Amino acid sequence: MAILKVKDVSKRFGGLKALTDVNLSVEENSVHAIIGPNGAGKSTLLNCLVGKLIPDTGSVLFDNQSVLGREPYQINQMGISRVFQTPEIFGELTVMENMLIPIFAMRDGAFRMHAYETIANEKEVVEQAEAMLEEMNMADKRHMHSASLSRGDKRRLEIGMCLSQKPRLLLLDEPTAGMARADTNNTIDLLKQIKDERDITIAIIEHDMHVVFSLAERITVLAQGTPLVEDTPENIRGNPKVREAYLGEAA
Amino acid sequence: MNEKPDFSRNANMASTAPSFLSVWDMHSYYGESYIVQGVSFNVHEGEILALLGRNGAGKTSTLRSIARVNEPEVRHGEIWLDHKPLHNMTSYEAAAAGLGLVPEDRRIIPGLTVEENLQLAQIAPPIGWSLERIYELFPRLGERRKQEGVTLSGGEQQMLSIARALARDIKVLLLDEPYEGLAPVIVDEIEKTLIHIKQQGMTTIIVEQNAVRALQLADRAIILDTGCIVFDGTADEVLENTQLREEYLAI
Amino acid sequence: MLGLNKKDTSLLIIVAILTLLAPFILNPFPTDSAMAQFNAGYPDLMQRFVIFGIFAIGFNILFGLTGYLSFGHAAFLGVGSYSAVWMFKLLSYNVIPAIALSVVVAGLFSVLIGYVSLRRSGIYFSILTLAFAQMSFALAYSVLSNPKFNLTNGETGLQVYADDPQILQGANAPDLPHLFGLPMRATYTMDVGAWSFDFNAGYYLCAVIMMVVFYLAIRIFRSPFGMMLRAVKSNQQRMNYTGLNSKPYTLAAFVISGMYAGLAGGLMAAMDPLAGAERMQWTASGEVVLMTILGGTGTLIGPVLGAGFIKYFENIFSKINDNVLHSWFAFLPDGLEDAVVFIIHPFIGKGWHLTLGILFMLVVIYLPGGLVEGGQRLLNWIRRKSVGGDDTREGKTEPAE
Amino acid sequence: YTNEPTGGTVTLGFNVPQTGPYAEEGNDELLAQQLAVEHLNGEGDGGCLNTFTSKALKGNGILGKKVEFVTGDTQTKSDAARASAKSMIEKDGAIMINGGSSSGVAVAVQGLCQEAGVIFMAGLTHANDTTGKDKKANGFRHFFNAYMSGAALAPVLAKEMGTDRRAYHLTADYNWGWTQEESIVASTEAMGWETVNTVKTPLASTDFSSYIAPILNSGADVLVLNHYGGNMVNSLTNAIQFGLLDKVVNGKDFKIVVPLYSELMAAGAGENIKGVLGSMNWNWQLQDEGTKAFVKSFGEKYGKPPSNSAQTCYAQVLLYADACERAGTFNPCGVVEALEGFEFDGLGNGPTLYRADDHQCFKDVLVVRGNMNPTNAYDTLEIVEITPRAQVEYAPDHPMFAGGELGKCNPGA
Amino acid sequence: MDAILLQILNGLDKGSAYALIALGLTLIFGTLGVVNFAHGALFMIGAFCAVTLQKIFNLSYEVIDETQTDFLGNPLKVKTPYVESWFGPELGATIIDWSVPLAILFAIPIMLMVGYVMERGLIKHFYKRPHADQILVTFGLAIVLQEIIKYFFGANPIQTPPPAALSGSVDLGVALGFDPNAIIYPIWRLVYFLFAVVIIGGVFSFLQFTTFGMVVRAGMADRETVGLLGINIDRRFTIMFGIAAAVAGLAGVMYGPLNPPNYHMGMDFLVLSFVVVVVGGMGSLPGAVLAGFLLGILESFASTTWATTTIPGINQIIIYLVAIIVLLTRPRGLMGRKGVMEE
Ligand SMILES: Nc1ncnc2c1ncn2[C@@H]1O[C@H](COP(=O)(O)OP(=O)(O)OP(=O)(O)O)[C@@H](O)[C@H]1O
Ligand SMILES: Nc1ncnc2c1ncn2[C@@H]1O[C@H](COP(=O)(O)OP(=O)(O)OP(=O)(O)O)[C@@H](O)[C@H]1O
Ligand SMILES: [Mg+2]
Ligand SMILES: [Mg+2]
Repeated sequence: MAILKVKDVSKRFGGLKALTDVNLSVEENSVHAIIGPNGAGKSTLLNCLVGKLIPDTGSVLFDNQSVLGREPYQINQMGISRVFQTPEIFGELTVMENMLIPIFAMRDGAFRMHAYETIANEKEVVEQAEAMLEEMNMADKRHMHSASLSRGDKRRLEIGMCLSQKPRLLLLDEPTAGMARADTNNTIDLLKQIKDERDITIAIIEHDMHVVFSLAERITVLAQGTPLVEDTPENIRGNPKVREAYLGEAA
Repeated sequence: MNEKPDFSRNANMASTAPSFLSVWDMHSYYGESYIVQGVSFNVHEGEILALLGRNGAGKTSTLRSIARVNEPEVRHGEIWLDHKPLHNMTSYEAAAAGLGLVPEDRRIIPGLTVEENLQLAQIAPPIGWSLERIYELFPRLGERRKQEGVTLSGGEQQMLSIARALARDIKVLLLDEPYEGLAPVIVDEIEKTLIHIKQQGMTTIIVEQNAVRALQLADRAIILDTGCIVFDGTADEVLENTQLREEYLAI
Repeated sequence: MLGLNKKDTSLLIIVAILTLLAPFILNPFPTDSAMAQFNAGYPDLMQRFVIFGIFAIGFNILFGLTGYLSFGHAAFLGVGSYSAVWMFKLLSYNVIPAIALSVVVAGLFSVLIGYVSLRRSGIYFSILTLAFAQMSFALAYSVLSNPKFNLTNGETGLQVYADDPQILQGANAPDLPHLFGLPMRATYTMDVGAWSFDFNAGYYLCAVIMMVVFYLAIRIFRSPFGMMLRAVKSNQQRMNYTGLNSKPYTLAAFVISGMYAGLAGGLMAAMDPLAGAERMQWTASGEVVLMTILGGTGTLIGPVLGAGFIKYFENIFSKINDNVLHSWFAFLPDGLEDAVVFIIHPFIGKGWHLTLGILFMLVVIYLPGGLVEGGQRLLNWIRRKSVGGDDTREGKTEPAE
Repeated sequence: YTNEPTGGTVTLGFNVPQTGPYAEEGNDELLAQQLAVEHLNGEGDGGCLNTFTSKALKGNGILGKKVEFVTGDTQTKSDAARASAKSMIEKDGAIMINGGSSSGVAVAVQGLCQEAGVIFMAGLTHANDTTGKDKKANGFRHFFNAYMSGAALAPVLAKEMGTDRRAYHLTADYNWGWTQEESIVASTEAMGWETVNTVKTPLASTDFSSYIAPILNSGADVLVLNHYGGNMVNSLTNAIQFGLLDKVVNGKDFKIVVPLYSELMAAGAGENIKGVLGSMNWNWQLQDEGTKAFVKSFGEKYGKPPSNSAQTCYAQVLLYADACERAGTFNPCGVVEALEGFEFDGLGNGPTLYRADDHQCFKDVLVVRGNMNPTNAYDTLEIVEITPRAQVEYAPDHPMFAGGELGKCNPGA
Repeated sequence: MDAILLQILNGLDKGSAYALIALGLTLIFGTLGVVNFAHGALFMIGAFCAVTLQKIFNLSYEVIDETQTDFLGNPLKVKTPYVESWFGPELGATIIDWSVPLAILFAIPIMLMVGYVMERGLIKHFYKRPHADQILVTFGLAIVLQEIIKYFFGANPIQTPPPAALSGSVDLGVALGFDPNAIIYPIWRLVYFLFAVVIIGGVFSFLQFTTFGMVVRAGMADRETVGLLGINIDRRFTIMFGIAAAVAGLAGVMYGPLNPPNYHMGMDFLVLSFVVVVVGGMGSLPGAVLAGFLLGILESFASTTWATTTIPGINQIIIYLVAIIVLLTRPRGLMGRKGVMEE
């Protein structure tokens, strides 16, 4: 069953048509990759899914409910988490606190006035955060201010934050860019693992074909704001149009 | 540490050719955090040097130290470019002396259009490529010249960042993860450009997580680990040495 | 203790000891000595220290945690004062209902202003709050004090008149603010040798309230809620995409700090039953901003220190006049005495602004973290001296919270 | 009673604006008060001690105790003024508070002194309320008030401008402004003037052009500026800029009236006050003995003539001291009793009465005009008329002063 | 009709003052990103440049005149300004008369220097510090400057009259066909308006027709990157600050004849000028100027009898009311740039 259905979505920026009549559906518990040249509209599409942008036309259904017109936090509460192309973390907070916040958000909802409680007393939240840090290989950095992390570490932290929310749909915008090869591989493994364990759906944008081909079950190629093809990885790799427009030697 | 083979035999120090850029015993700090811990290397004119290492190894910090920005602060060491002491300079003096940095987070200036971002690079002499030539290499930027720089797609921003460095007549190009977020075909394009400008005598230091690609391009390679050089040799040596690759690059 | 970790507990205990012993600590000089000018241990100033401390603690919950810089918090203080005095006029001189009402009214008022102002962020938010506060000030100063509808009594300030209803005022209750019969003005003076110490009922009421709200502030700082507020400051975008609605968080912080301001205003009126419109002017809002920054934004104790610092200068330095100077330097030969007085003269008395201005600059230039950082540096220095100087690594400045 | 002096000294508290727009005024008050202390302690030339009709003061302090003083900064804000008064009372043991430069502050501090049980002598405060609805038993006002300004000005205005005039009022939008407007409107209308318009201007205004501009079109031929301090300096300057005084309206020369003048404002307004009428509590150019003695004393010490607020504060210190001597105690209730209904002369302005009903002082009021040809920096104003006291008196229950109760004197603890 | 025109005219000169101050402030606050609470003080110092020059011209020697007496009855010292004895009484008097316009020449170098010293000595260290720190340090500086002026010139306002030729008023109404006395307008206010237009035009063209403005804006957004492009941004910031100080100072010099300068005139304008800048939109010069004139005119209208009787007290709150409405309907003020000071 398709958990995410994008129908006829278009988006213009002034004179520029960033998206034209995009149709896409993502199957539940699958990994769906979106690839395409720079400026094809991939990030724009993602922005339409999480409420950062409102498409000019079309509809977006998540679990058969429309996400359009909802605030980003409401969409997140529906079960969509997103990793940004440039890491978005709480720079002035420590790594540990960064990890706690999404877990609180998942447990307590969009707002809760827990002003008289102490973080240390929230044992289970702290434990979950610890576990996630372990999983992301960042436990030793838990007291660092996250702004002073190196770039790859910031990205790993952000992924961890999203994963800790146990979303039903995880949107990843170039999650492994700038990540060391070893960690890229770890991340691939982690994503595979949680997808299986936690019954999660993943939509991923990536230029690193190694990542795309190791993870994706289906791939949509976007070019100039419209889907060019949608197919299995093998077929995409073999598609001459895609090779020429996008893959180049990497294929 | 003991079991690790000693790769840092520093071939180039022994070399007789006069080095163009040389870094000698450089130590840099972020506040009290000691990050670059005594790095020394030489680069010859017209050479491409790959600077590799894990996340948080100190690659960015090394490049930034050479570019003389305020953070990290170089507390000890010397940096010479073409007989000029960079270590006594501020960042704009270093830039005037012929250094160009393409920072990892792209640093497109908000509030300025694409074209203004490029014009900005041509205010202080020496002036390099003309805007026409830049738009020829990156037609996408030409199409978007009136758009605000920060609204570009991730890959387009990366192009702009590289273009901005080329718009100045520099002698040494410092590239911090230039391929990140770029479509494979574009990466091919940029690679060609790098080879092209190398032939015209440009000296380049490239930091890249996609180590294989970087090594194919580079003449020499340095591997950093926790702020120290653990290997300094030719690019081919790294490609051939599986132990080294597994240990530090996981490839 | 009380759900606080060790560090916070000791901070709270230190603050408690300092406030309770303030009459001693602030009066270190014998009453008749030349240095007695520097004594600050008289009821009015001690009350001001804690009341402005409360104001600044509350302000810091908004500004220190969320980074939203309100330039209109004095409006809540003013509203608090007005409500308290109205309570005195209508009900009785008992301070409890007055203080309670001032907190409630300031809270409601801040819901209103906060809801609108928080639709913008950054400097736009600051200017919105400033505009609301300046409007409140203008209304209080003139429009709402016209003879037909006199809510504020304008420039003079709202006060209690003999013909006010005071329906609950008991026949033999004191004719000035009191706590169930204990007048706020009541002061016990203890003379010990050349020293004299004042123990004032009003001060102790304020002090106890301050300790309670200080404790609450610690709880807020350490709570998940406090963390969320810091997250608002750090990255609202990320917050929204993490499923958190930042609006109610900031509004809650705004209202809490508005209620602190209202409480401070109510206490001011309780100590001195007059509510003046100048309390709402932008300079008053600016003052609490300065107090907070001066003490150390985002630190727990900083705002209280900043408040004390500014109030001390306002009340002590402004009162040093040339006569006092001459009496200090009387031991010098005449010519020299005059010269010294001449040099110091511009900085004291009517020149106290100058001294304050210079100190603002010095503190912010040399102690970027405010007075708290100064204290920390001093502590580290002492510690290093005593240990022998090999724990520099430990002395690394941590963010003080 | 509060702060009963036990040693060989008695401390007075001088609470004046030392910062903010009225700092200059406050400074003058402070100088005069210091002078008064000197004279009380028998230093200097004795000033008005020699001319004062009450001879209780001997130049040996008050009741044999040497007079000392402490100073505070009111900042011309009610809150700050009360804070500094409190600190003088609580910390320094001041037994009376003297001085100030605005009605808001005067009322606020007066209320405080009533509660704390010390005597308050008001300084410069011109609003009717100070001895009207906000009067207090512990407080006294030597200064005149808005009602008196109106009563003194009206006949002179009638004489100089005729009784067929149309007045336009610009009024500072706060309590003092309103009472002054009310008083002037009442007294000018009583003599036949018509009030065309009364416009309130925000206290914070620095530029009055938009209020001045419509005046010529309104049919008015007199502009009354119910402004004080910086407001008055600017509104008058603006009015001159617009050339109002050069105009002829309704066949008459356009005139400007500033009901409350002070020397410092006159200096600030410079050339612009030439020929403009107003009223004053006192002026150094008066020729009575008390004035001459004080001006001489002050002028020789400080090199400039005193302002009328300085004179007020000086006189008040002497009056307070004298009352203590006569009462034989510092007890505020004794002082109040000694001052109530006290009649004296020799402190300037001729015979003077401190009325018991409201603690307002009654004496001659001056009508002055901006000097057309000043010969030095200090004779910016010339005295047009010394309005006799009888003409400015009013019944204690006059409607402009109604409400409020004097209450009982409070000796404090 | 004439009443409306009159209030527009009145608004224009009030607006010129707001616009000029806001213009200077926007260069520092909107462009350099420094919350400069000392900007009002710069305006005030400008005005006191005129006062100082006037005092210098009036420096006199004293001759004792036995025929006249001073207030204590001593012989009067008659003062004659040196300028009059050097240049002859007529030219000397003219020089004194024209001291305000002449003060422009006097103020430019002084203000540039004040700006230079202030930026190099203090502000430079605060570009990267939080706004709160900037507020504290510039507020401290403002107090210090203010107190210094007060120490030397006193708290009382000091008249700086315009030259006789430019004082008085003209009847614009007659020229436009209205009744006499319908639209009277002081000459100096016209001068002030024209002066403001010239200064605004000058600053605009400097920033618009050169890359200077762009570089400074870029430098504010990201100093480091601009430095990496070989640009000495510090120097440009200093120049920018100097210009801003000069603009503020000149606004002050010319303002003196409208309302006599006093030491706290800067603070009186400070809050208002921040409001103007923000309503105009952060980082936008045209925005600041537009908002300055707009608020000036609205304030004039709000002070008409008609307005104050319709809504009592509207003249007290109009500026803030407009600010609130603008900021709520237009997120970034009238013409604000995205991202400038929104965090
Ligand atoms: N706010 C905006 N205003 C104008 N144009 C925009 C805006 N945001 C995006 N664009 C343009 O829309 C196009 C699509 O952008 P988008 O970020 O979706 O590309 P992308 O597929 O994610 O590319 P990349 O792989 O390089 O990140 C780009 O050409 C970009 O310049
Ligand atoms: N501003 C900072 N303050 C303190 N520490 C920092 C700061 N920036 C980076 N660091 C630390 O310096 C170390 C080296 O960082 P650097 O950015 O140079 O690594 P890198 O090799 O470029 O890594 P990456 O591949 O992830 O970009 C890391 O441990 C990082 O946490
Ligand atoms: Mg993208
Ligand atoms: Mg890096």
